[in-house]
Amino acid sequence: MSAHYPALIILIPLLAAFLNTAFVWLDKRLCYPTTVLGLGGSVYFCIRLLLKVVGNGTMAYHVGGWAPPMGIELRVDNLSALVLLLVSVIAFMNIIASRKSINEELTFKSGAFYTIYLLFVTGLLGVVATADLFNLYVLLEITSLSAYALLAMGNQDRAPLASLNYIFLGVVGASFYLLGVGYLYIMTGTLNMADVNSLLPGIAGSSAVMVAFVFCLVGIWIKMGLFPLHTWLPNAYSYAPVSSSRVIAPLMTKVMVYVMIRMMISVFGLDFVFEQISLEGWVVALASVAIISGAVMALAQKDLKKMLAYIIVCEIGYMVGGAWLGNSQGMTGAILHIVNDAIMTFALFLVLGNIVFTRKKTAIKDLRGIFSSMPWTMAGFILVGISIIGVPPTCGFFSKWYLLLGGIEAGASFFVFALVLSSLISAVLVFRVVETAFFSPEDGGHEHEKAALNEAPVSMLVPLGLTGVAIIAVGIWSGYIVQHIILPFIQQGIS
Amino acid sequence: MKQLGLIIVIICGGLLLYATQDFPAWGDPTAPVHTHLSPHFITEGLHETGAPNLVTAVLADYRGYDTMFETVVVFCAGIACILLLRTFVQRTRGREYRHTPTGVVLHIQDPDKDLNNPREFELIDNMWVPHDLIIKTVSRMLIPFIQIFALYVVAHGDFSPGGGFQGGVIFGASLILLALSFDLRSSLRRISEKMLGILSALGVIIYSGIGIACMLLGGNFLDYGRLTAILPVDPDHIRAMGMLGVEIGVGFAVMAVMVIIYTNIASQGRHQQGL
Amino acid sequence: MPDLLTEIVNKYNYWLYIILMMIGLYAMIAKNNLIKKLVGMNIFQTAIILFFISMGYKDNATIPIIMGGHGGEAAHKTIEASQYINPLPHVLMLTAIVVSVATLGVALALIILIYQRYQTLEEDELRMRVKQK
Amino acid sequence: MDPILSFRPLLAVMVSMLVIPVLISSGKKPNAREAWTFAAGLVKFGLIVSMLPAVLQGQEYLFTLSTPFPGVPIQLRVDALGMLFALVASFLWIFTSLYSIGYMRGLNEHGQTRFFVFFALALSSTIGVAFSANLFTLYLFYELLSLATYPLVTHHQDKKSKISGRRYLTFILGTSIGLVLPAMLICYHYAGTLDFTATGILSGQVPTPVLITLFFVFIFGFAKAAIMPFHSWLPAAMVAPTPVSALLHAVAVVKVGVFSIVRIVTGIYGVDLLSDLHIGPIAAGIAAITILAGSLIAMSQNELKRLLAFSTISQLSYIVLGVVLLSPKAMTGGIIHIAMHAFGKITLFFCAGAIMVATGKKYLSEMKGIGRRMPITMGAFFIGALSIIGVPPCGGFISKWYLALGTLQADQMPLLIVLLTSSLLNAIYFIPIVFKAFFVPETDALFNAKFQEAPLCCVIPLTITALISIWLFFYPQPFFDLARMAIN
Amino acid sequence: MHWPIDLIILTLVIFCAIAAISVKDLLSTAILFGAYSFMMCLLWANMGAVDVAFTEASVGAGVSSVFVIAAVFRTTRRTKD
Repeated sequence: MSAHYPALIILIPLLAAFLNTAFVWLDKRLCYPTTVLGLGGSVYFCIRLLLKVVGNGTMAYHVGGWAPPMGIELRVDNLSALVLLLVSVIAFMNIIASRKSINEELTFKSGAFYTIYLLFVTGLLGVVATADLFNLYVLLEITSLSAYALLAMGNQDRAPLASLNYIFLGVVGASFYLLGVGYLYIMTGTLNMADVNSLLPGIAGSSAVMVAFVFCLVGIWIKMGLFPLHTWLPNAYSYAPVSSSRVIAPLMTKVMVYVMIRMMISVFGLDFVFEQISLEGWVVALASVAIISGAVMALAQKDLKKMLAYIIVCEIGYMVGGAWLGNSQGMTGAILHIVNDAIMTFALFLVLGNIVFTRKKTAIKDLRGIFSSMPWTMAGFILVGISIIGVPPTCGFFSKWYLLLGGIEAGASFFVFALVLSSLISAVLVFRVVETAFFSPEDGGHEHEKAALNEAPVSMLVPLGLTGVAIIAVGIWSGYIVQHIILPFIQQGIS
Repeated sequence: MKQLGLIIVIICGGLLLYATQDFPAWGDPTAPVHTHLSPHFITEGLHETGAPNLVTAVLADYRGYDTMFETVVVFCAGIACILLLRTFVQRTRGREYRHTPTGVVLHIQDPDKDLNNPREFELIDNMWVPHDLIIKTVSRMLIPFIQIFALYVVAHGDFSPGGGFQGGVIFGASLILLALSFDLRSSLRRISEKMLGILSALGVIIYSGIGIACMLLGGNFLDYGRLTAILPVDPDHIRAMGMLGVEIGVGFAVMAVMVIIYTNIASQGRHQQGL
Repeated sequence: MPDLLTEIVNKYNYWLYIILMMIGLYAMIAKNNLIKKLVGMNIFQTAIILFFISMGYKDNATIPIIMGGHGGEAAHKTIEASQYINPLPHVLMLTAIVVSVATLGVALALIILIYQRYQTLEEDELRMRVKQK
Repeated sequence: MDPILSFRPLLAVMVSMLVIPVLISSGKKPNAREAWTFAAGLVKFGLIVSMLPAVLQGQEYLFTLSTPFPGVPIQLRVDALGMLFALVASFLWIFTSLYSIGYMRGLNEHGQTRFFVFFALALSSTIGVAFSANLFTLYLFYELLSLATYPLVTHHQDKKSKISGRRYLTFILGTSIGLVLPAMLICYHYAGTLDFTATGILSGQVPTPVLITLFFVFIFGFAKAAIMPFHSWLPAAMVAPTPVSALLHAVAVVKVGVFSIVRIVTGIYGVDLLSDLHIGPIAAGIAAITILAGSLIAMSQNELKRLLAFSTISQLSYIVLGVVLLSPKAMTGGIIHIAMHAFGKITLFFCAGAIMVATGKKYLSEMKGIGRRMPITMGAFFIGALSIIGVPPCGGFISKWYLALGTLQADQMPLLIVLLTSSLLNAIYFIPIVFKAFFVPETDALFNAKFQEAPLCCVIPLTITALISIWLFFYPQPFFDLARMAIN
Repeated sequence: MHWPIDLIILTLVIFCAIAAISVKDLLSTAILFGAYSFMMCLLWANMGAVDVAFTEASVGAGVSSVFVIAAVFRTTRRTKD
């Protein structure tokens, strides 16, 4: 049984999606339970899988019984198990949180929405679990295709256009990745990651392999939204319905960062990345620019949604820079930040969802006095805020610590400066919102009588509360994650 | 914008051209592409899978996992089109119907009232185009053959070029031809939207179901070899049988999805009138 | 000079697919009409498919369908790897074609939505009307 | 001897944090709420005192929560220095909560529940800073304190408090993130640990220029110590309700800043390393400038609380001065001054608040002859003033005496002169207030002689604190012992 | 396969591609796009990729052209470039 976990985590939501589609026409009332069951099942198996992998090492699963490199292999090591758990849990909590808003926003299409949602999650899980370069491309396309649909559901004036831009850029990204895979295939003749990794030293120094690496990297960056290639991201995320952007924003970019790290460590190998093509100086500089510009652009926004979108752009810079610092501290920071930033972004969008659900308005100036009307939501917002600023003991601090340490160790002073600066700017961002929300609706004077309490429904507050707890807990016990999950993975990668 | 485009294009092209210098010569049998994996597929494929068409063998067996997700991509596109485009408009009051055999046009006031025999009538609205008899007749004659051919392509996929995907597309194309030559309503009357949706789901369910059946029979996912326990076939052809099964699934899904996409695009999701 | 010639003979279709791909990319970036962009996108993807197919080609080999494999008599005689073209790229590209048509469908759906909203497909006009709203 | 592993430090820190849910739930019933606050305060003080004897015998309590980074646990350790600070803070919290009942009800402020909740949170983090075993834990609670005090500073939620809240955060958060965090990282990068040890952790591993820059980055980075030019948040923070100014901005927050600097000097660098670097005098010079400037600006103030704020600024630098002089006597004096100044200054703030409650006056020019009306308050004010100036029989005298001796021990004559001058200045700006309060002719007194004090809840605490600051002159022994142990 | 055929078809393909993105009428774009796909399918058949050619013939030259034409009918033929 336990040998099948890597397949099961992907198959359960997939089957749920298919049944969902049938139920759309047979009996609509079954859609939501099916979705919840599918995601819950995948959460359960992800937990079991993580425990098993951390316990007794990497798990490989040969689909169709064909040993790699003939067949396709699913391979789950510490990192992938961690990211799998992250993806499934966030997807599950989001579907709990967003039932009400989905029923409100798209009444009769909710079944189709759940199907696409499940396919999106399936794609992400598959991307994380697979060990085959081309299979990764296919699953990436499933993810992107469902993401286009989910994002286009929102504000009918702007969302379709934003989503179409996303399609154009996303296709270019995916095709670049495919091109890179093609170059690798023509040089090595195989598609299995481990196999490629073992064959590459034979053809070291070949220009084709370097171009392959560059194209894979650029393709992933486009999908990720790294700074100069981020143009699709803010509009796509901010005009989408919250219930879909809430899962796409935290997961899509993080999983792409995961793919980048996977390419660097498991496919091309660190010594190839850092010795044969020494781009790290450029990439770290690019990441620093991404951090600063993301933070500054976030500062320029007047709408909460846009602000969050640019915060994401900024955070992407953290992870890319950390992964490219070229020392284990930086890599640890990047991987830890995948977890932390997914949690933080999810919490931010939960807050956003509550505000949209109750107030329907997200311009920052419309948030006056929201503190007294939605105390719990805003408490959550402050918690996430200080985590984004990077104040202990919230989780944001700890990954930032590793990133800064890596930067100091690598002597990348510009990167360190960018990190500190962005923390300061995000402090401004957070407290700008807090000031607007905390001080009285009409300027000046005490507000002696409290505004009417108008809080979001419990089904939206409970996930927020859980995420808040997670922010603290992951922060305080991040030592365990690093010691037992991340460092062993990095050791494998180096050796 | 144009300058930017040119610059990017030139940079990418330059990089790619620069990389081609290390490529093995075109068609060179000693290139790694031909020496690493493919010999095993070519020499062992027939014995291991029992499918002479190596492409189908690799597609449906060695890389069956890919193909499942390829089908899921199509499925996802179909659902996405429904999610994005489908809109339910309440029928306008005061509709005109043309009785096809006689050509009598009758006007109906009550929005909820239905015709007792809708097959002989066609709705005349702003999108209505008078139909050409020749096209109608020819396509009515063609469509059955196209569909037979589609079924052949599906069934014969592991011996000759073709397979579930091509067959499905061709079958869908026949239905699209129906919708083009007649109008959308008449094609939807033959195969309804509900039918299409359930078929698309059924196709992918067949595919993954076969895989899970293999799982339940103790093998890995999509390990067709295990099907011997439930299928009365000799072991060397069992994998071919499994492939046939998944090809049928693919065929269903693709056929349904092609029609879904066409109907939604062609009628802007209103499903009233085709082109 | 002769080695340049052999280089050309060996590589020309790689170069041509690169040109094709660049045409598509240029259309995606520089064209103003959404459907033109979409067609450019498809050209781009097909160019990549062409690249894979041409890397799978092998001199004096035939299509990857085992001759006489139907009746099963081929099962007895051994099969030479050099007789048949490499099937793997074909498989991959089947998937790629499917992906491209799926993307095309979704993109067209979005384009129709956009046209319903703004009555135009030209990007600059779209930008203008978005500003007006 | 090896430390005692126990939950007591954690409890001492968490008590006031654990009571927060209760406070929120009993928000509608003020009496229950304040009863809970008291209970928390007493329990906290009890826990801390219960650890006192063992600490006086030179033992240490230790509690480790988790280890986020190799070599850097989240750890609490109770040693002499922390004990001294924790004693003062938790003891004064009891009186402050009594006082704030009177104050908040007297002015029927809004959002009293929020006030008490964040007050409790601030106390928790103060004690956390006091008991931190390493720089990282200290930073953790330091930041927590900055955030917890923001709602208190901006309690009135009007434009003025908005602006000063902004300034408050800019200085406190800006410095701690922009200066302390990188400095701490560099320390960790070189030393691989951040524990406070008697010998310091940096000796022999860090190039000297880095050491020197780091030291000043730390000194200025802990902006809560209000060393110029990073002082201007403190006067701004005076828009807060008086209990906040009294406990937090005379005792908890500012002393946390100073305390952190003391930790840096004694725990991270170590006395020997600093004396080798010869940067003590420079730091002392900076402190001296702050002392004089603070006193001079204080003289020109008309609003009582702002005056007290500037006096606080200058008094804080006494402590810094004493510690960076590195001579045993001076350090003793500095550390005791934490306690002595606390009692004196809180009395003064209590008085200012009491006047505010009773008469609504906050400008000195409006307080002519107020002594006739509020003799007890002004009497206490007199005592507090004496203690700040450093005149027997008040606690302030002792610490200043030791500081003076310390300057001689470190033979820094000019600094001695600085100390004396500033005491003189203190006298110049405090005595006239008291004088005008009592001895103005009937004609130009603004108050009639009718005895009318602030509510009892306000008067009792300030009387007690005043008496204590006298009592400390005669029995400073426990603080002495703690300070001595803290030094060697 | 014969490389002259290959070369001719390649040039045709490139011609169709350029024409498809440069004509001033979207309907002609769609038709030229179908032609392009068909040329591509010939090319692949010529390279021995029968299955891919089959698929491209049914999908690229067939269904997807129909999709594009349908979309053009539902929107507009007008284009500025």
